[in-house]
Order: sequence, then structure tokens, then C-alpha cells
Amino acid sequence: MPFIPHTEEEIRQMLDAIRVSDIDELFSEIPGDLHSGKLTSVPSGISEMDVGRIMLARSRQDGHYINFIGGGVYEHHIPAAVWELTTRGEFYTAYTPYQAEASQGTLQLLYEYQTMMSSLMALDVSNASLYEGASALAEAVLAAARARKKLNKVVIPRTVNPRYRKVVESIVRNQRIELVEIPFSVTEGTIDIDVLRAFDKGSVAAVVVPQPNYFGLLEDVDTLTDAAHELDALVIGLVNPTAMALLRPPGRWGADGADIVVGEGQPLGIPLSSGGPYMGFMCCRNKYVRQIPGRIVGRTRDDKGNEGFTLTLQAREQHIRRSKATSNICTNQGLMVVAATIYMSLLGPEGLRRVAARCHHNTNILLAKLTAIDGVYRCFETPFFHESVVRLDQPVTDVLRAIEAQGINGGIDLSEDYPELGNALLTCATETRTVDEIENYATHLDRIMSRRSLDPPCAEKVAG
Amino acid sequence: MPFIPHTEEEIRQMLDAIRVSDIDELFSEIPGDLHSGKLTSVPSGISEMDVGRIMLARSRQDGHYINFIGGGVYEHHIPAAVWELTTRGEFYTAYTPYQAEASQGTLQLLYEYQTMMSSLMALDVSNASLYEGASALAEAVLAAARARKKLNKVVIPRTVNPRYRKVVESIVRNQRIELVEIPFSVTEGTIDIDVLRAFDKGSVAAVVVPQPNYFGLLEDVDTLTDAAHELDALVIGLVNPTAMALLRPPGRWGADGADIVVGEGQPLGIPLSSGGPYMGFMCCRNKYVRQIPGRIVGRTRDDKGNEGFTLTLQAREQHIRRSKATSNICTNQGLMVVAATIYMSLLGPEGLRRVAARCHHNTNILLAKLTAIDGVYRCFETPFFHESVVRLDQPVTDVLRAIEAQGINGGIDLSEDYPELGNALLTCATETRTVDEIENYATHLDRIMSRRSLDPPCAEKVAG
Amino acid sequence: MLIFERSRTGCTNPSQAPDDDSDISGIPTSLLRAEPPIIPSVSELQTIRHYTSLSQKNFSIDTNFYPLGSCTMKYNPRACNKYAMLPGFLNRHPGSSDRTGQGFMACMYELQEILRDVTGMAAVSLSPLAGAQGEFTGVAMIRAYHDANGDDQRDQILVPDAAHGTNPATATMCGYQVREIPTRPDGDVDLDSLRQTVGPRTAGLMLTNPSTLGVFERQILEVAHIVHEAGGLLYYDGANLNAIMGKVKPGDMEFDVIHMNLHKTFSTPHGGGGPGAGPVGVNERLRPFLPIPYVIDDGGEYRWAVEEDCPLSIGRLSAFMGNAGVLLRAYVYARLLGREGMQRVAEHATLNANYMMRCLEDKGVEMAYPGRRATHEFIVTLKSLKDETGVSAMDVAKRLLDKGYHAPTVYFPLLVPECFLIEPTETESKEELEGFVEALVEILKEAKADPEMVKHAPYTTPVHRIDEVKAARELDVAWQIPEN
Amino acid sequence: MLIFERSRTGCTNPSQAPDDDSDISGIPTSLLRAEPPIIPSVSELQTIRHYTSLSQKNFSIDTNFYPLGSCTMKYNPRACNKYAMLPGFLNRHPGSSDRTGQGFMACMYELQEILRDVTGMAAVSLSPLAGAQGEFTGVAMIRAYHDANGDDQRDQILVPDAAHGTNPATATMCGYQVREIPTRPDGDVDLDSLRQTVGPRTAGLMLTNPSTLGVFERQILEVAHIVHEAGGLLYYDGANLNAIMGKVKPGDMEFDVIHMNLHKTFSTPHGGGGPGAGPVGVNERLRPFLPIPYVIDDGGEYRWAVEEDCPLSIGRLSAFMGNAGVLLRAYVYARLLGREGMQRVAEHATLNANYMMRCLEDKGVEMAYPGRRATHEFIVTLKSLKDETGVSAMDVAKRLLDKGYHAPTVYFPLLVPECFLIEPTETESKEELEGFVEALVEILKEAKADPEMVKHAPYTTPVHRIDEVKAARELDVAWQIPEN
Ligand SMILES: Cc1ncc(COP(=O)(O)O)c(C=O)c1O
Ligand SMILES: Cc1ncc(COP(=O)(O)O)c(C=O)c1O
Repeated sequence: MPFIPHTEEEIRQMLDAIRVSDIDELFSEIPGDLHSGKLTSVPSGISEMDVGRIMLARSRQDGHYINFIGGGVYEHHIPAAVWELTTRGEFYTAYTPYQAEASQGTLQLLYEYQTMMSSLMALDVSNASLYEGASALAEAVLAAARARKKLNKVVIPRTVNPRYRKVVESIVRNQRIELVEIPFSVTEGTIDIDVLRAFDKGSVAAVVVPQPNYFGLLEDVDTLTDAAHELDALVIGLVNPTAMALLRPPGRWGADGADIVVGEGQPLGIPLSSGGPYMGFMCCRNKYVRQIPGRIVGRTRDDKGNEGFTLTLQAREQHIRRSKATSNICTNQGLMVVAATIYMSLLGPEGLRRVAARCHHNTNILLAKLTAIDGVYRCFETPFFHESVVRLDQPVTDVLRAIEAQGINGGIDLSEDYPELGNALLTCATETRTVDEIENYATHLDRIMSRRSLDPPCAEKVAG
Repeated sequence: MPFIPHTEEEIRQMLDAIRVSDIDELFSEIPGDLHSGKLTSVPSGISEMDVGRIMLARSRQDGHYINFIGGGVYEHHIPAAVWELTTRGEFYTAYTPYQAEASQGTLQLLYEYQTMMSSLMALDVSNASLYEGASALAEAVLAAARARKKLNKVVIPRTVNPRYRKVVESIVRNQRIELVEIPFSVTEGTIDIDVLRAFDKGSVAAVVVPQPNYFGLLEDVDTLTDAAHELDALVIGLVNPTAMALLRPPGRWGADGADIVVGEGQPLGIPLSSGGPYMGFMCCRNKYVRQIPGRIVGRTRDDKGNEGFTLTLQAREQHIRRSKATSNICTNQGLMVVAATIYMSLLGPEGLRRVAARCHHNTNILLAKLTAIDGVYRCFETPFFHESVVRLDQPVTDVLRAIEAQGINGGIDLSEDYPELGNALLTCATETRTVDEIENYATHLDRIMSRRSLDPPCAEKVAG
Repeated sequence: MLIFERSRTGCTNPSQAPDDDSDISGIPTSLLRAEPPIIPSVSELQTIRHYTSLSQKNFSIDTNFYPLGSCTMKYNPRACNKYAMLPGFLNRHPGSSDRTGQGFMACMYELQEILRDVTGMAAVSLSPLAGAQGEFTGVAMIRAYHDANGDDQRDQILVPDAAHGTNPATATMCGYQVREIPTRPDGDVDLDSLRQTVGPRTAGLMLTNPSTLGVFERQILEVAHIVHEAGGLLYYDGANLNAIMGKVKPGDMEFDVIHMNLHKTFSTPHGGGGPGAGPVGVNERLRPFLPIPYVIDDGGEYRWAVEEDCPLSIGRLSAFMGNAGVLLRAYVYARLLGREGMQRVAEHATLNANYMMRCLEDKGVEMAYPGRRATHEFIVTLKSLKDETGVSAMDVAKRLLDKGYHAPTVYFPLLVPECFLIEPTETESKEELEGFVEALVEILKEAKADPEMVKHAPYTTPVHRIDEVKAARELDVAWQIPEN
Repeated sequence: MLIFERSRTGCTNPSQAPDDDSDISGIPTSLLRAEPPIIPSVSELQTIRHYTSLSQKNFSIDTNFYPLGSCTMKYNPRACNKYAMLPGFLNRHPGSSDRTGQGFMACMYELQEILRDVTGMAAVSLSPLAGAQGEFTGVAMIRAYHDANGDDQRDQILVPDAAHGTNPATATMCGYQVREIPTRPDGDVDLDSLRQTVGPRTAGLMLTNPSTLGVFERQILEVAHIVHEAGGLLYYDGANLNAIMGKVKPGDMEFDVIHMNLHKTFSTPHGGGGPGAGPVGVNERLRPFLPIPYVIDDGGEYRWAVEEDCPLSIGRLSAFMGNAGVLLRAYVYARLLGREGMQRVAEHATLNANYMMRCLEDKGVEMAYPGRRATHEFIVTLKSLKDETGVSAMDVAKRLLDKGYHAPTVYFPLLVPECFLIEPTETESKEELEGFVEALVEILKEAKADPEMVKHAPYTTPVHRIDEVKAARELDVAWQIPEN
């Protein structure tokens, strides 16, 4: 019996001790007519060897593509040590550190994470993770609305990842928060600041400011922050953590800095992993610490005066405050925080800065190579971090499909989410891309683009 | 500086403390004309990311073949837990447990291994590993010669793996041990016992008895053991550990059992790994314990009376006995023992027996399917464990090359080592082979064989 | 020691970082960072030693029996980790096309089907990221359903007083008012109260069954009837599904929507706090509202459902594809167990809990619901000990750590005074169960003989009793560079 | 507790084993096993808990500073493990054709080239499985060389009295008689003795340089000259190569043959005892005798050398391809370091040793070779402490464990009384070095104040001082099922 340790004899002894004749008797409180739980479409159990064979075959089936997709999660080099340590049983199979004395390992690590993350953002406080970037943004919107009690209007620019906007909408909708989109300049690709300035002072709870924005472009965060604060709105920064090793952090935006900052922690040592698990981070100024959701670890002492760590400010959380909690979140993304913390330690501030710089550098090369191709143009001249948009003279989906047949994931087709940009392609080269790979991409793209202007490529003919 | 923790400032402080002006001064005792160590053909250092890229590409280049090769090391299912535990830093990065109090983990594990292994062989004592099977056999030959002082003749049947015979020869040659080969019956594939019986009593130090033998066949170990003992020779069993879960162990062979047993421990949870690291095991009767090489762990007490473990009988070893040691072995295959011990614990005696039984079962199917093909015949009708020999009506090398082009490793060509067997192929199906895979092999072999009788296959034409 | 205290400016790990020759002139200097963040500059070896040593300060399933009630701390098979972390899955960008993810999606699709069968529901979406997000999803669907029916006066969600904190918190997040339903002394829901509370404002009832009290709600069909009669829907908090897999299906108990905690029932690791996965299952009437994405088998090709497939969907709850790696682990687990294995999980989880309960009862330990069968967990109350000696359940819990056992859940559910919610799980051996019983009984003796000693436990852990009050009062949540 | 004590007949892990429906009727029943072996029947969780907890009872590089002289316990980069364990390498059967192993063999070939450069030799074979087997290989080649020259009266190998035990043991295994050469008080070989000992019976001299005394043999060229003059060959025990990589090459020191310990200099893990890898390098005159297999670049295709390629080869030393996985780790390490990194290894290993030595000297600790530079290691002698207090080097070593430091090598080399051979390695931080110095100085104080306390150390390890005498006298090397 997989994972069940008892022998027949032991089962008998246990049943005798309980004074029942068989295991079924233990289910006697279940009304008889409900005893119908038989599983019919679950396959029979197979051995680890057989499951392994299936999984290996499926993982190979999915192949290996050279990746130029970003759009919120990014391929980075992850030092081997990160996951060898993270999957140690003592981290991997522990529960949430509710019993502090039996969980000092996880707790100290979380405290160290909070230190690194809040400092990376130049804010006072970090929580110990939320699910992922988009839902973290939703939580930030709710926290801001709580902080600005009577207000329910939150401004989200269209330069925020469209999926993030959808997630926020799904989550905050029920609490009657009004999300107001503001447009961007189609030439610059950044937030139209005049629209923001046009709001009435005191009418807006918060303004979301992305850096870089979904197009990979750098927003004028200082002006935006000051403008939002002018309205008496909180500023919710939405940032890429890798970028923050290089760029001015939200706590230093404008005159007073952002108030709450969230984002996707995946770039910090977490694999792309077909979609998750990732981790959301959230930092804030001290004065909002009681408004934010998620666990927080504090440093304290034990009764002998030794340094120790424990979960703190639990009165914000559901297990204490129940219907009045700041959020319903309970299980978070703890193990991803372990990975992120080890990742940051291994890279150090200098290593992280170099990663950020190399990403920018490579994307620069990518843009140069791609826009050298006939029919490929840069969409915006605005400075970017490690991602940017090019415009093609052909439908992006078809081009991406053809390039995929060459083992390359070329980027994200923006034409559905941003029809105003035309045939727009969001593309990215992190530090993991070599110049050879970039050139290879450009060569294929060139070939595909020039052939397509005459005739659709064969991959298209077959698949379409 | 990869893996060097110092900052420039610290280096300066250290140099100052030492009272030298630079690091080069520390090498002042090296005669000046020798300072020429500059490396010229070592490439410059690259990052982990770049090495990773190279290694990934090379490992993929080597592809994935469905494996029907045995011949001494075997593909088995290895539970995921085995290597997740084995590579824990505390096992992986510890040294030989010379400081017992700081190494109880490794020591207790070795004691448990010794228990399992000696019991699996039905002998009294096991050491804590040797390098691998072939050199372990050489060490057994030397130990036997030590035990039978004046004798230097050791009998090794031709049914022993030819590579093993070569390794033994290379190692024992210098100590003037005479290795005497005895032939096998070409119809049975097992040792010709009459040749063994013909030796003069008292003229032979030891006789090596393989089970199964290199052809995968089961020797008549009882008669062989008794015959060897008749000659006053020691019996050195050479066995496959997986087989011992199913077959009568060497300690129970004949009237008195084998005296020393060695073999390759790879089947016990150690990956094929392109050739190593594996591990040799060695067990013996109590009376030979001072003759065998390698570390041995004993159970004892600490000065508070608690159970504890330590290396023992070290007076056999080079670091104590120097030129009079039983062997020069120092570093052994410790980590492989960790894996083997965990593997045996996870499978248990019943699991191990089933693995052995399924290997036999699958090879039975394999033989049936292959010999159903025109031009493929069974070489021996003798009972086998999980490997056997078939004879083809065509040169084996060519057939193997053609089958390799289909993603299948078909087995080992015996024609060079055993020309007397003709076009002989040693082939094996462990528990990891499915019936589908076996059928797939047979189908391809059939096609290749029938085409070849007319015309060489195209893979052959291209490559040859 | 904190890792920051080992940091020395200038210590770098060059094999982990690109060379310092990138051109960043394209970024306006005004946007560049001035001061470096507090991230340690330490060597690889220092990092490894530091985090290896931290890990050793944890209790975990791999090191200790961990009978944390409601948390299902069972063995996390290593195969699940290994096969979920195969490079093909790990390196795949979620923005890649469905064409290049058929292997991965096949696993997801089959997992959906398996969970459908286990729960007896009509359809499953894997996307919620944990139990609480599953709850949110479920209640949001309930809301969407009523809205779609124009039934917009329903502004209340009912929860039993024994409910987990996430239930009422979720209801609030979905904009509902929470009404508590009391529990009877025998552990079942008070039906009279329920009848009095339901009505036209009732959107639904959230229930865990087996309940968080470690007993099976015997009147479940009655409860369902009452709520449905009133036009409300029935939500199943599947945290305790481990107790009934292959025995009873929530669908058969007439639940309309359910979430599962794969990090409990399907044994994905808790990871010191997460990640989990909280898939939801729904019956036919809620199917149109399922969150996206979920996998559709489109004539032999798998693809993610998008807005167009389900215009009534409550939408997206995360930017990508749920906790995919967690779902892969659950899939491997499900395949290893198979249908027989799943049923055995419920049987043996129940056997273990009843056996421990009986052993403790035989040694005079007081049960909160003495007449009842344990499900996969049960509740001990130490109120009389507290009254007698001043030693609290928390003190006993801390003392258990000294004996090498992780403490059970304490002070939950809130309605039982000085309680332990004990869930041994099916993967623990008889020997472990008996060891725990012995340790607990011994501590109860110690509490009588030397209450002060127990009140200051633990003694053998890396730190002694932690001062939580100080932590909250003198908030220190991030290390600062000491001034000197 | 031993794993056997948790075993219960009938407990199985069916996901790890095939079903019990195999047909074994083809095996004669007379050959079948009667009684099951003593292998535990325990659950997966029990196994994991047991071995996780055992692992935690070890000191290791990942947990403790481990300044074990002559062993080079430096950081083992995790990248080496990860990339050596890629499925393509791991699943490849060594019996596969060379055609299907070009990726693997490319690594091996390049590693041969790297080692050739580092040692300054003409050719390298990777096949020896550890240092001692490398020595065997080297001495066997020396023998084969003399034999090939018909020079068969040479039956002696010379080793300095400070040599590692494997040196004389190897000479014996190769059928040689061992002659010891004394060391002068300053740590260098006694040349007069050497001159008196060499002669027509001298097959060769085995030398470690830097020597096992932690000093560089300054007269190395003199030594080489004397031995070569007499017709002997010079063997280099490369265990201490870490001290000189990129600084001096053994080839330039006129050695004829060398082995390296990749599990030291190239940082492959020690694994609690192994596996290691002991490649050999030779100059032109020994090249024909190299053991097989080694990799040949045959016009762009790699292949293993076989007997036909090298008819004078001493043959095979193992059935397959050396410790391939260890070699892959060494290859990754070499690529990470590169030529600059290797030189830095020697520089910083030397810096660390000299710094520690100086710190200890400054605190009054006595050095065995006080006037000399440390190489990558150095020797402390505690003889005066022993005389004064009765506290031995071993006692101090045990007490170090209490302070969280693994003990240095004790009582080796044999000629220095009460010695510690201390090798900090280049991967340790200044902080660790200073911590060790402080701890040692503190213990020396303790030894004077309370010698009995130190004599019974350690106190904080999983067991107290182990009784080794009892272990040898009452030999218990395998657990037996208790009779009852
Ligand atoms: C009964 C119950 N419901 C809901 C939850 C919440 O699940 P999660 O922590 O995955 O959000 C839990 C988990 O603790 C629980 O025990
Ligand atoms: C100087 C010296 N020579 C040789 C050896 C033997 O190497 P191995 O243990 O790899 O056989 C060692 C290792 O301890 C050593 O220190």
C-alpha cells in the first residue's frame, strides 16, 4: 500500500484496540446512503518507475525553445545551489512557522528576506509573500482602499500588464472598488500624465505606477508619484525586482516615494515552470503595516534573552481576525521565498546589478538586430529595461508560429490587447540569451518576414 | 574570484598580519627557476550559466537510448528519494569518518550497510566498499592468497566477465599471483567442473565462482564450492547483488559456503552514469576479517555508555600499517554506499526480490521475442538470471549499429572475447523494460536481420 | 547570526553573475539607483552553510512527526518533486503557445478529471493558488450565479462557528456579510439555529465535512436541504477531504461548489508556508462561472480555456497558470496512489486517528467529543489540566517539542477551550503514534508534578520560549545596518 | 536507533517495486534463496526520516569549517553536482558505443588536456578511481618501464618518512620493497641519506611536494637529480597540488609520473569517504604504459583507447570508465575556475594557511617548522602541552568539535609528536579562520585550567568520546536479529 506503513498484523491490533472489527466500521457516522464514494475514472495506481516514464516522456514532448518571451516572468540563470538547498526536507516539508521554537530556520530566513526585499524597494516593511504578482496588486489596491477609508476609486494605467488588470478586476470587483484606467501616449508608450492630473484632489484612493511598464518601458515615476500624491492618493508601485538592482527604487520616487509596492518575485531564482508557482511580494511604509495582508516575521527574544524570530502582527490575519482580516490569505508561497532569499544571497547586490545590466544590454542588441530587418520597426524610442515592443508589417501570430517551428519563442503578440499598436510584438532578452541566439532569431525572422510578404510559410500552411 | 571569499581589504589585512607585501612573497621557498607554472591551455573561467549551457548541450547530444545492455552494470529504477537524500550536504561534503564523534551519521549508515550486505550474502562481515566490482575481485584474490600463505595460484573461470579478468591481471600481476583460467562448456555456458576437479589438492589458493556468470547463466555453485573446498582452496564468490534477493546466497553454497564474496554494487540504486562511480562490495567469514582490505565500522559505546559507531580494525589499513597494510585503498566509494543503503531500505527484502524476479521475467520475454526471429537462436538453454546470449546468423557489430540508429542499445557483442561462440550477443532486460519496448526491439531486429540477409541496411552504408 | 552580519562589501561570486561590461547608457542616469540594497555580499560557501544551518533549525515532516490538525502533514513523496522538476516542465515559459505544452497540459487535464471523480463534481478548474483562493473563487462563483439570476438581495454567507478563519475572511473579501451558525455540544451544526438564520438574504453556507471538530456532520443532507430550500448554495471547504476520499463524495452530499487543498490531501509539500494549490470543483449550475484558465480537450489537442470559451467566468485569479509545479506534484501523487490508494488514504487516516484517540482515552486524556468517532483527526481538551495546574494547552504544546514531536494545532477551533486538534495522517507508523501518546501522557504527569517546568518549555529547541508580545510591541521586521 | 529496529515484516513500499506476478519458474528451486536477508521493511517516510536524521549527525563542509590537513576540504560547488547529474550523462550505459557518447567524451578529453597543462606532463589518463589507485597506476608504470628496459633488478621504492601511508602500501602492492628516507629537522628530505640509499635496486622515489609537512621541498631538483642519476624514476603524489596550481608544475620539477586527487584539488565532494578520482599524468617516457581507457581525439571523433592503441599499457584498473561522474564534476569545476581561477586557488590557499599560522604563532602556539613558510597547510605541535597537562592532541581535537569546528588531521605525519596538520583551504573566509584560531587558543587555556574536562571532550556531539578499543576487542560489525 503506497505510503501506508502498517502491516496487516498492526492493522488488526489497532482495530482491536479501537474495538471495531474492520476499518469500514470507523465510517459508521456517515449516513448510509452517502457511502457511494467509489472512484470510477481515477486510474489504478502505478509504480514510481511507471509514473517516471510518463513524466519524462511528457516533459520531453514539450521540447526546448530558445526563449524571448517576457511579459511578467523571465528566464534567468538560477545558481544550482538555490534549489539544492530549497528542496532540503527541512524547508520543503515544514508547515507555516506557527510554532516559533520549532521553526527558527524558516522564520529567520523570512526575516532576512523581508530585510532584503524592503531594502531593495527602499521601504520599511515587507511581508513574507503573497501568491503572485497580479493578485498581490489586487491586495495592494484593497489595502490602499482600506487606508483611504471613504474612497473606492483606484487608478490603473493601461501600461499595466493586461492580465494583471483582469486579475485585479476579478478580485476587487466584489468589494465595490472602482478601477479607472488611464491611457498611455501611443508614441511614447508611457502613462499620459495629464489624464492623471485631471482627477479631483481627494477623489482617488490610489494610483498604480508600474516600473518598467508592460511594454518594458521606463515610466517617469518621479512626476507620476508627485502627481498622485498631489491628489492625496497613495502610490502603489508595481515593479520588477531585478530592475530594482539598477533603477531607483519606489521608496525614492518623487518627493515622498511610493507608499506600497508589489510585484512578481519570480525573477529572483524561481523557474518559469510552465506558469507557477511564483511569488508576489509586497512592501510598504511603516504607517501602512497594519493594512497589508500576509504574514510578517518579527525579531524578538526568547525567555533566556536570546535572539529569536516569530510571526507577528497576526491580528491582521484570518486565523485571528476572521471576517475582519486584511485578507483571507493563509497558505502563501513560502518555499519560493526560500529560493528567492538564497538567490539574492548568492548574487549579492553587485551580482544582481550585473544581471539587470546584462539584461538591458542584451535587449538592446536584440532590438538592434531585429529592427535591422525589413518590415520590423521599433514601436517606442522611450528608454526600456529588458523588454520592448517592435512593430511588424505582418500579422504577429503567423510570424510567431513560423519562428516557433525553428525552436524559438519570439515574444508576445500584443495585437489583441493593444489593437492601437498594430502588429506589435513584445520581446525580451535576459542575461541568459547569447549573442548567437539573438542573431539566430534575427536570421530566422528575416527569412520568415521576407518569404511571407510573397507567400505564407509552410509551417503556417500545414498547421493553419 | 570564484569561490574565494576575501575582499581586497581583507587580503591586505592578512598580508599585513603575515608581514609580507604580496601573495607572491608567500611562495618564496619555491626555487626561482621553477616559478614557471603558468597555465596556457586551460581556458579562461566562465560563469555557471555558461558552463551549464555547455553541459546541457552535451548531455542532450548523447541522446536517450532504450537500453538492453547489461554486462556487469544494469539499468534499474532508482527511487527519487535515494539521490535527494544522498546529495544532502551532510553526506555529500563530509570526509571519511575519522573523527567518530563528528561522523555518527555516516558511521551508523555504514554499519547498517554492512549488516544488509553481509546478510544479503549470508556471510559474517562486510567492509564499507571498494572501488568497483573488478578491482574488488582483484582485492579478494590478494586476500585469499594472504590467507593461504604459501600458495599463489588462483583459478578464474572463463565465465567471469573478461574485463574483470583483465583488471585482476593488471592488479595482481606484480605480486606474482598466478591466475589460471578454466574453460566452460560451450553447450552449457557454465564452468567445466571436471577441469576444476583435476587440480592437485592443496595447489590452489582460491577459486572464483561467479553467480550468475558473465553470460547471465546460473552456475552449479554448490558442486563448484564443494569441489574447490575439496582442493583446500578458498571460494571467492562473484555475485550480482540484485540476484541475491532471489538466489541462494554465497554463504549457503555447498556444504560450507563461499569464504569471500565480492561484486559490483551498482545495481543497488546507483545510476549507470556513463561508467562510474560505482562501488565494489566485499564480504567474508569472520576468520578472514583481518585479511580483507577497506574500512570496517564497528558498533561500540561512548564514555557515557551510549551506543556509538567508529571505524575499527584500522590496523589492516595503510594509514596505520603502511607497507604491511592489506591494501593501499584509502578513499573508497562512500557516497555510493549511502545511495545503496537507502535504496535497500526503500525497497525492503520483498521489493528487492520482486525487482530480481521481474528482471528474470522480462529477460524471459526478451529471449522469446528475439529467438522468434529468423536467424536468432538461443545460445544456451541453461537457466539464467536477467541476461543471456543469443546467436545471430550475421555479424553482431553491424546489427547493433543498425539497431542503435533506431534508438535502441541492443546488447554486447561477444564475438571478440568469445570467438568460440560465433556471432554471439549478450542481451538483458531489467525491470525497467516494458513489453512494448521489448517488442519494439524485436520488430526492428527482425526487419534489420531480414534486410541484411539481402543487403546491408542503410545506417550501415552511411556509417560504415 | 544573520546573513547580513557576515556580509563584507566587495565579496562577490563572479561565477553567478555576468561580467561587468554591459552598456547601460540607454537608461537615463536620473533613473538609476544610488545606494545599494541591503543584500549580503557573502561567498557561495557562506551562503550554503548559513541556509543549511537554518534549515536544521526547523521541524518538518522529514524530521519529525507533525500531527498538526487541519493541516494534513503527511509524507511528501520525493518522486513528486523529482518529476515536477524535470527540465522540460521547469524551463517552459507560460507565454509559450499551447502547441509546445501538450505534455504538461495532458497532466493538467488528467488531474482535472481525477479531481472531478474524487469530488463528484461536474467540472474542475485548477487555477486557484491555495485553499483560501479556492474559497474566494467558490464564493465569487456563488455571487456570480445569484447575480446572473438577478438575485441580488442575497448579501450574507453563513459559516459554522467552528469554521476555519479563511471562511469568514473569504466571505468578506467577496463583499458578503458573515453570519455564524452555532455548533451543538455533540459537534454537529445546530439545525434550529440554521433554520432561523437562512432566508432570502442567504447567498450560501460554507461547510467543512468532516468538520474542523474532527467529526463527520451527520445531518449533512438536512443542512443541504435547508440551505437549498432558501435559495442558497452550499460551499464545501475541502481541507478535510483526506478523510473521505473514495468513501463519500462532496457532490453526493449535495454541495454545489468545493475547493480542495492539494497541499493537504494530495500531499504536495507545505514548503514552510506554501505554495499550495486550491482547485475548485462545481456542479452543473456553477460550471459557466469557473475561473480561467482551465484545460480543454479540443479534439485531441489540449488548450487553455480563454474568456471567449466562458463568457460568464468570474475571470482570472492569477496572471498565469495557477501553481503549475504544485499541480504536477499532485498529479504524480494521484497516479502513484490510483483509485485504490486514495480510498486507502481515507481509511488509514481514519484508522490512525481513532487508534490514537483510543490510546489517549485509555490513558485518561479528555476528548472534546467523547461519544463520537474520530474522522482523520480529533480534539483533546486540556481545560481541566489548566484549571488544576495552570498549565495551558500552549505550554503542553511547547513541551512536546522537547520530546521531538511537533505540536498539534492549538486553540483551534476556537469554541473548544484549551484544545489540541490532532491529525496523525495515514503515513505515520503505529510506533510513531504510540510514541506521541506516551510523550503526551508523560507531559501531563510532568504538568502535575512540576507545572513551572512545563510552563517554560521548550528547552531543547534552538531557542527557548519566544516572546511574541515583545515582537508585536517593539516591531522589528527588517534588519538595519548598525550605526557606529 | 538502527533502521532494523523499525522494521516490521510485511511493511512494503509497493510504488518502488514491481508487482509480484513475475514468472520465475525458469530458475531451479534448488537455487532459490530460503531465508530473507536482514534488509529493513520500513515505509518511505520512515526511511527518509531515518537517513535525514543520520545526515544531521555529521560534520561536513556544508555545515562546519573542516581544516583537515592533506584532505583539502574546500567548498564543493553545487553546479558541479547539478551538471554531472543531467539525465543524458546519468542514464548512459558505459557499454554504449562511442558514437552515442560524444558529448560526455568531449568533457573527458578536455579534462585530460586541462590536467596535462596543470601538471606539465605529456599525457593523462583519467581512469584511476582514487589517489591510491593513481599511485598504484604510477608505480605499476614505473615497473613496466624498467621491465621493458630489461632492468629487472630494481626492487625498491624509496619514500620519505613523512609520506602518506598509501605510498608505502602502494609500493608493496606493486611488489616492491619500501626504503624510508628520513626528513631533516627543517622539514626537507635528508639528501645524504637519500644518496646513501639510492642505487641499482632503486626503481623510484615517491614524493609529495609541498610535502605532508606543509612545507615546500626546496631541494627538489637536487632530489630529482640524485634519483634520476641512479636510474630511478620520480613519482609525484599530487595530493597537495592545491598549493601550487598555476605556480609550479610537477613536470618542471622533473617528476616522471604524477597522480592527482580530483576530490581535493578539483573540489569533487568527499562523500563521507569517496568516491574520488586519481588521474595520472606521465612524461614522454612513461606514455606507452598509461592505463586504459583514456580518450583519444580521432580526427574530430572521440573514442576510448583500447589495448590495440597501446600494447605496452599496464592494462585496465576497473571494468568501465573510472569514476566518470566525479570526472564530470571536476570538469565543471575546472571550467568555472579557468586558468586564472586555478592560480588564485593556490595563492589563496597559501594565504589562508600563512595567515592562520601567523595568528596562532602570535598567540603562542608552537609550530613544528617555525622558521618556514606555510604552504596550503602547516603543522602545530602540542607536545609541550601534553607534557605539561597530559592533554593530548587528540583531546584538543575532540574539544574543537564542541566549538563547532572539525578537528584538523591529528598524528599525521607520524614524525611530528602530538601534531595537528591544519589545512584551511582557499574557500574559507577570514572570519572562519579567526574563529578557529580563537577556539583553539581557548581550548589550550582550558587544558591548563581543567585538563580533565578537555580529556573527556566532546560534549555537544551526538555521542560523547567513543570507545575505539572496545570496538576492536568486541567486534560488532553487523546487527543481528535479537533472540527472544
Ligand atoms: C479547514 C481549512 N479551510 C481552509 C484552509 C485554507 O487553506 P490555505 O491555507 O491553502 O489557503 C485551511 C488551511 O489551513 C483549513 O484548514
Ligand atoms: C598525501 C596523500 N597521498 C595520497 C592520498 C591517497 O588518496 P586517496 O584517498 O584518494 O586514495 C592522500 C589522501 O588522503 C594523501 O593525503
